[in-house]
Amino acid sequence: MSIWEYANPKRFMQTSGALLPWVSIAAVILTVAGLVWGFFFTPDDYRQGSTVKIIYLHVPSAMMAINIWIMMLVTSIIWLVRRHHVSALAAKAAAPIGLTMTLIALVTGAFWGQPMWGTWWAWDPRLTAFLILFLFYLGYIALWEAIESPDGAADLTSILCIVGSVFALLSRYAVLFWNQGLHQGASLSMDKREHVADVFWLPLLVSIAGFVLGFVALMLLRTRTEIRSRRLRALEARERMS
Amino acid sequence: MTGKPDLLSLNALAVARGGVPVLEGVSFNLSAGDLLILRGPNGIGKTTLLRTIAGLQAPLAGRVSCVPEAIAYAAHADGLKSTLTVAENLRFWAAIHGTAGIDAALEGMNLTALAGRMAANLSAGQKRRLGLARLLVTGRPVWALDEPTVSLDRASVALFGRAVAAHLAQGGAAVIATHVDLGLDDAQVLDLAPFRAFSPAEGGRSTAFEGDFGGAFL
Amino acid sequence: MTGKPDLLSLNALAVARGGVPVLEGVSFNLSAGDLLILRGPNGIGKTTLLRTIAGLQAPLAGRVSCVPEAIAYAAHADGLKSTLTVAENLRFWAAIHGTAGIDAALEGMNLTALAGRMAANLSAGQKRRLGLARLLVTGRPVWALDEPTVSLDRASVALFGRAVAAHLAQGGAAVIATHVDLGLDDAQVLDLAPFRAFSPAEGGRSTAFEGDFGGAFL
Amino acid sequence: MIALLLRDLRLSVRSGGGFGLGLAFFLLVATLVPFGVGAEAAVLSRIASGILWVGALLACLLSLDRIFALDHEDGSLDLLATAPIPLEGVAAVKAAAHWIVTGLPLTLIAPVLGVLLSLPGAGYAPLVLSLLLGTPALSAIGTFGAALTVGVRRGGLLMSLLVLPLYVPTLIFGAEVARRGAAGLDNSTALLMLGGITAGTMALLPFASAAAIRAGLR
Amino acid sequence: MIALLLRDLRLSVRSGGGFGLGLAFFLLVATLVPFGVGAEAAVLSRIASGILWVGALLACLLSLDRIFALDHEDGSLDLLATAPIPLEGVAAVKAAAHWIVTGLPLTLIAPVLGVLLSLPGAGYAPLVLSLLLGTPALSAIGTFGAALTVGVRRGGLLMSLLVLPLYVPTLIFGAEVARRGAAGLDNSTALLMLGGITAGTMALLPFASAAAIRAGLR
Amino acid sequence: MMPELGKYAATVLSAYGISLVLLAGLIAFSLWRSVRVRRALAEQEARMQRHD
Ligand code: HEM
Ligand SMILES: Nc1ncnc2c1ncn2[C@@H]1O[C@H](COP(=O)(O)OP(=O)(O)OP(=O)(O)O)[C@@H](O)[C@H]1O
Ligand SMILES: Nc1ncnc2c1ncn2[C@@H]1O[C@H](COP(=O)(O)OP(=O)(O)OP(=O)(O)O)[C@@H](O)[C@H]1O
Ligand SMILES: [Mg+2]
Ligand SMILES: [Mg+2]
Repeated sequence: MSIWEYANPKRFMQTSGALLPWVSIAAVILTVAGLVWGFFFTPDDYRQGSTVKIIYLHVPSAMMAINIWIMMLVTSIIWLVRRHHVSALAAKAAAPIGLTMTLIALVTGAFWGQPMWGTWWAWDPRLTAFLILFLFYLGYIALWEAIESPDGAADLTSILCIVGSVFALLSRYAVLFWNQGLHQGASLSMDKREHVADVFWLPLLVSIAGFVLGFVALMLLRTRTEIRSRRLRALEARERMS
Repeated sequence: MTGKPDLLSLNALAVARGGVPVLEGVSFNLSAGDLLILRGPNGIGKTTLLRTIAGLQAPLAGRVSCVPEAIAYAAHADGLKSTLTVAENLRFWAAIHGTAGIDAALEGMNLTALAGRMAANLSAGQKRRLGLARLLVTGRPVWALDEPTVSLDRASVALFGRAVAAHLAQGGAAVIATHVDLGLDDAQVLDLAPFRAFSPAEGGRSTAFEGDFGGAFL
Repeated sequence: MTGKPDLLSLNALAVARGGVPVLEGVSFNLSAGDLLILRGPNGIGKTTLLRTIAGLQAPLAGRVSCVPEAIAYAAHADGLKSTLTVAENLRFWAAIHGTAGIDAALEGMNLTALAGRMAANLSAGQKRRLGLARLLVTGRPVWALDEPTVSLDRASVALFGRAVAAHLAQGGAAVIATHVDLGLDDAQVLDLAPFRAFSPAEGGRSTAFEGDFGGAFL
Repeated sequence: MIALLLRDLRLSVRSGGGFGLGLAFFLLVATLVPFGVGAEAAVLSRIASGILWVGALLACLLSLDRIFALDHEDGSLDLLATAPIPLEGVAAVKAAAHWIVTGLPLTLIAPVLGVLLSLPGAGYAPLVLSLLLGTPALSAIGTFGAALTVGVRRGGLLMSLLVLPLYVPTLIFGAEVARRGAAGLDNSTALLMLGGITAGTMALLPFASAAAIRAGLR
Repeated sequence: MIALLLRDLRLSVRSGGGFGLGLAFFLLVATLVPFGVGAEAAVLSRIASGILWVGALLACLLSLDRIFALDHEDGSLDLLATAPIPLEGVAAVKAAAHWIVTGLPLTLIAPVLGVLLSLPGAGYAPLVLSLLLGTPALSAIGTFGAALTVGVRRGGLLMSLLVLPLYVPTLIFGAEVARRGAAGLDNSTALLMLGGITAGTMALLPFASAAAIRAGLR
Repeated sequence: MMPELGKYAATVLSAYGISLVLLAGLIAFSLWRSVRVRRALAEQEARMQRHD
């Protein structure tokens, strides 16, 4: 059986319906475990004090914010090439989750920045690129809302998502030339692993896993809702015709 | 419809508007000299069908086959620029379609006297005549017209009828959606009512979500 | 038209559109129970006349006299908000006019089943019915209607006819511009063609600049 | 009148355009400026309150065309003009609805954008105060501008031109209040002037707006 | 294609909106900012080039909705989509026409506004150079945004929201070129990036725009 | 039970607070919409069943 079978709405509804409870339970357990572990059972950092606890929210949400956009890019391309409706609806369902993740990362980063850098906000390359990503999410969601015909909206938002990805990447690297940053480099990559001590690292991993699963669970739920609402619209239109 | 090659042929076409199928199973062929009148109550899907023929939207199922770039489409809206004169409007479309002069078209639609007038200062009927004159400068063989005689007076309807007849005589073809009688004799008439798309429950086609889950997702 | 007081009377009215006089010398009186049908070719000035009666534009000459706030006007456009439901739309106009319930109006225009539907999701005919239902919640005695039956099907036209008849029976009056037959028996018909404004050269009235000025500025 | 206010608020929530987009524009202006002038906190904090005022003004400006244009297009404005509420009241309500949908959210979000522009700590209170006091004037003036250009095709940019000069006094005093406040100077004169402008425009401009609408409907 | 370009230019001159109003907006932004941030020459000259870039960007932004909206409303866009020129070509021509009508005049008038904002002497050449190089990218990106929102009711503010993030890289490098130039620093990296962005958007975005128009016409 | 957060208590707690509120809001909204759409669909299907 090809993977495209899952693009069949009925099939998707069956599979996702079976999967959803388990994924949700796992997501809740992991997220709660990661956050509780991080918040209650880790020591303070010698330099950052207790603010280091923000890492368990900030890093997973920032990672998810970027990954969700990439996932939307993939599903948008699938829609444009193979015209599988579930794919387009999954992108639509994911966007508000991405927006929330972006907001969480922005807020936690700002709260962290205040004690660490002495400012809530700085025009640092990474922060700047992230703000632009936030704006892209807003525009993407607004475009979905603005267009009445569902397939037309799927087409146009997919095109926006692809063009937006190019610009999101561009602004991510473009701002590197712009001025120097305050923000941490990639401290999670394997070769620089020593940057974050193990005591912080393990609960962080759990928390990241929780966020990933939480995203999957929410996405399944929301995609199911989108499929239902799509069917509802079709039925209403049909009723109107007869 | 025999012997002569088809200029346009529809094969079991199904079309949708706003995601809802409106017509299905529409088939016909047009060859040189053929005229087809589309009829049917408001909302049956005439405009949708013509837009599909013109290539502005994709069919839900079935095929439209014609020589590429053979179709000249005229919609409810005329596509006129109100700050350009009649001649400027026509000359623009002639340039876009790479055809020569606009004089024959002006003549044919009785617009010569108005050539220098701004389109904004035309009456509704004169605007419509200008919209139809545009067809003459496209130089395309198949006309797909959506209610072309709206707001035309009697004399202009006759003028339009003669223009269609001349086009057919020169080896063209036309498919025209209209509610009124155009006074064209040898036209075939296609009533679209029998082609209304049924809901899946009634055995009709399902939209976007195809196949065995069609019932579940329409 | 005798005995009963006039609800609306026009006295040698002249009206202009875009600065050009279109009709002049129009006079009539309407009292309770009167229905007047305005006829005339496109562009003669029916819409302009009705807008003047509704007080939306000033007459060029002559007078419109009626009880203040007696006129309910319905134009080509329905003034519906597509993101509000049928009931919300009607309730808004009822609140503006300070009238009580909307149930009778919903009933009268056969909209009860659609009360919770967004106006955007109505068909053209249903939209028009909602626009006409608005007249019922204004509670005003004189209806000035501009082609009210556009896009209505046969049954709805009859429904509308009954609504007008009921309005007249309750002591109201109506002036209706239309091209079609409404099936209302005791209507007087006024053809506007004889009232077309002449150009000053033909001895007609001059526009904005009156008197000896007029000739110089036309 | 309450009904009208509620309807306008409901419409702008439903249409998904009112609230969100005005705010979004304000956010965008505030984010673009650091890209333009560079990210040095010293420079930014010096110009922050002025830029926020200019941004709020532009965000107001761009949402003005919704005030009357939608009602004009679908015919509601004609019907409101013939309804038993004074047109002055309509204009005042429209201005109030615009302020609730645009000015108020702008005022509330301004402190957040202050952070982006490194506004000094002492600047937040005067900024919010000045916006709270000044944005009603922007809405009242804007409603007047919108009323002047009702019915003008593509009146948007024309309206900007008409409205911007009228906005200048409000901007001068509003920004002055915010700037002197941020610098810890006495700003009571500017505050008085700002309050005076707001009170004056709110009291008088609805009459001018109503007159403009009446003229525009002709 | 040449015919299309000429028509678009002629239309924007005739309609009296194209040239004048975009420029006027730029002028107004440049004059409002001193009111907002106060008139000290030291502060102004520091932010002059950045503000001018932001102003040019906003002026571009506000004229974007004319690119396709007018053609969509009157039906020309449907006809262009069925005409024998590729839609990619149409998008490219539209972007070019927008640049000639908006970007070019903005570039030319920028030095004058530089005087108003006390731009230092060394800043003029880099400002004009950066605008000349950057505004074509603004037009190309803007055409894409306009294509995305063709047919969306009141798409104006939505389009701003979509386009502004896309404008950010152009703004960053454009303003960087102007600012570093004014400060006498080396700006060749930024200049290269700006050129790259312009070349890239001009080469690729017409394809995206054409795809968006096709999807929007459905 | 509560860990000693020192002088950054307010910072850390508000960061956690706002984030959890945002997450809860997203989840609540998704669930609410899911329930609503599910119910509307069921109603619609029931209605159309009756008509057919
Ligand atoms: C508003 C301010 C901030 C924003 C918008 C922000 C945004 C981001 C982003 C986008 C990432 C990258 C995630 C990824 O690439 O997967 C990230 C990671 C991170 N941030 Fe922040 N951040 C902010 C403030 C801070 C502050 C103040 C600190 C600490 C002092 C901080 C510490 C970190 C760390 C340690 C990482 C993980 C780095 C990695 O492994 O890639 N952030 N943040
Ligand atoms: N933009 C739209 N979105 C959703 N449905 C639409 C839209 N436009 C039309 N429809 C619906 O699609 C159906 C077909 O419409 P179409 O315009 O093709 O009818 P038509 O036969 O041309 O009617 P008319 O004689 O009034 O021109 C109608 O039932 C109509 O309600
Ligand atoms: N906005 C306008 N500016 C200038 N002239 C106009 C305008 N609108 C209409 N006219 C002209 O005024 C005259 C009267 O128009 P009006 O709309 O009153 O006609 P009508 O009798 O209602 O026609 P119809 O039957 O088509 O509705 C017409 O000749 C028309 O060309
Ligand atoms: Mg049609
Ligand atoms: Mg009329």
